[in-house]
Amino acid sequence: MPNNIVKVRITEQAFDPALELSAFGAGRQDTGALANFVGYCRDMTAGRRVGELTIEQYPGFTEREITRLANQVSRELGTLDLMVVHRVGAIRPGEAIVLVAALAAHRNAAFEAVRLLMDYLKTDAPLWKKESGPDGVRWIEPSAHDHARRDQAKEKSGEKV
Amino acid sequence: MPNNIVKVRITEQAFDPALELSAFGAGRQDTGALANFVGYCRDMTAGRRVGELTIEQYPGFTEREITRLANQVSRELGTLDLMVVHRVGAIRPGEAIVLVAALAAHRNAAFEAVRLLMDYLKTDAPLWKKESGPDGVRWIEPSAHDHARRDQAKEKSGEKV
Amino acid sequence: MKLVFLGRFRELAGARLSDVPLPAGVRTLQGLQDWLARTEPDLAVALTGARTQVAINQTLVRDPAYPIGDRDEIAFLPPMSGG
Amino acid sequence: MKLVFLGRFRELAGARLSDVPLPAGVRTLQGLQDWLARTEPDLAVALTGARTQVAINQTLVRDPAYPIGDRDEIAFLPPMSGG
Repeated sequence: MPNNIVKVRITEQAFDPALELSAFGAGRQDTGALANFVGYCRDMTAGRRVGELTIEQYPGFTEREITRLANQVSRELGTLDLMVVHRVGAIRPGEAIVLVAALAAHRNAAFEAVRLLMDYLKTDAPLWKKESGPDGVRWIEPSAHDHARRDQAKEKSGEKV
Repeated sequence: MPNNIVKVRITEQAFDPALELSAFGAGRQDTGALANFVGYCRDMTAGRRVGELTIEQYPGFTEREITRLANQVSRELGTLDLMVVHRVGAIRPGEAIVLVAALAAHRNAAFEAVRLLMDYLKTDAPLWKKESGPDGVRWIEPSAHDHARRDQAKEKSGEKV
Repeated sequence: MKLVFLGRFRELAGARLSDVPLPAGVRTLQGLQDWLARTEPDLAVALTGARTQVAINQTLVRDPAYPIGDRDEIAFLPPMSGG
Repeated sequence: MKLVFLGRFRELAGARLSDVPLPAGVRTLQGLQDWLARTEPDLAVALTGARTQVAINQTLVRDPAYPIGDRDEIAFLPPMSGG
């Protein structure tokens, strides 16, 4: 895959997923499929009102680890371009937290790449989330369900990420 | 699902997926996940160079049938907003053919909705594709693989679409 | 009645069948298909593929006994391929 | 050496541990953990969760015998939750 490109960006600024996508893969004519996912900060989680979400990174390490995960997914699924934008810092409900986008020749690879990378990010991206709202402040850790999904994905892909 | 919205648009004009997405779900704070898929016209398919793709619709019927499929998927997966934009007419390599986007509370429902609707569109949307290039003109019909995927999806969802 | 041929069927049928009076004796979808087999044998063969569908007044119809009148729109749809 | 505590570990550790001289006798990751258990017992208990990971000079390390020197950056990472 000579054109296999992986871009990862960690940003403290709010970003516009549509704007990021408009530049992504622009002008390519060899790709049939773009799949992508945007995770947003919700105003309610598990019945609790969310005022603000804070995501902490480990500068340098976080970007490198996410790039490693993305490269692994790109190789496994043979995507053309693969992009991750991840917000850190203080985030308000309605704002985008993460964008994962994959270009591939066919839709299956594009879908799978986005899905697999999202599964990995949930448990293996060095990021730490804290939710604050009227009910107080709490750190969020991946659920047993997230870990199960990731382990399943790992098993299916047959490779260690 | 009181906010369950389905939008379907058939267009003869080229459309910009990023622009369509920027309006989609704008201002919502109750949704955690946006998944979407864009299918592009490729410059090569199965080793043949593509000069132009022409998609024919059955005016009225096509939009209604796609709306029916989208409503079905929206109900099954409990998406919030679900959008389909489908190009018809003469399409050049690099241009977008179809956009399917789903907003949901959680990522799994959003992913599944986009994927299931794409599977249905491949075999059940009243659209007919003709490819022309240096090797001549040919009508494209869904592959046995497309039908198998759709039947599998149908079975998994447990409902008849 | 109005006959609509989509996709490659349209190329086979051309425009000559788009608006034809209901043929004498045709009262059902099966009757119409029999009439086409007599008057347009090549087209009729193409229409008999396993994945051909028929819409009457923009509703998919599978019953060969479905009634047809002179004000109906009957469409012949080759295998669909959206997305 | 530089100690980095992320997420909820950072809140427990505060800033007092960010830059400390290598304690006498500490030569490995295990040695550092033992030292923390003696000097910061509450923090050390938090750090012993099954999903806690350690990065030395920004590389994940699992081997308790991994050597540690005074110029190293040792980070304690609670369970990660991106996406």
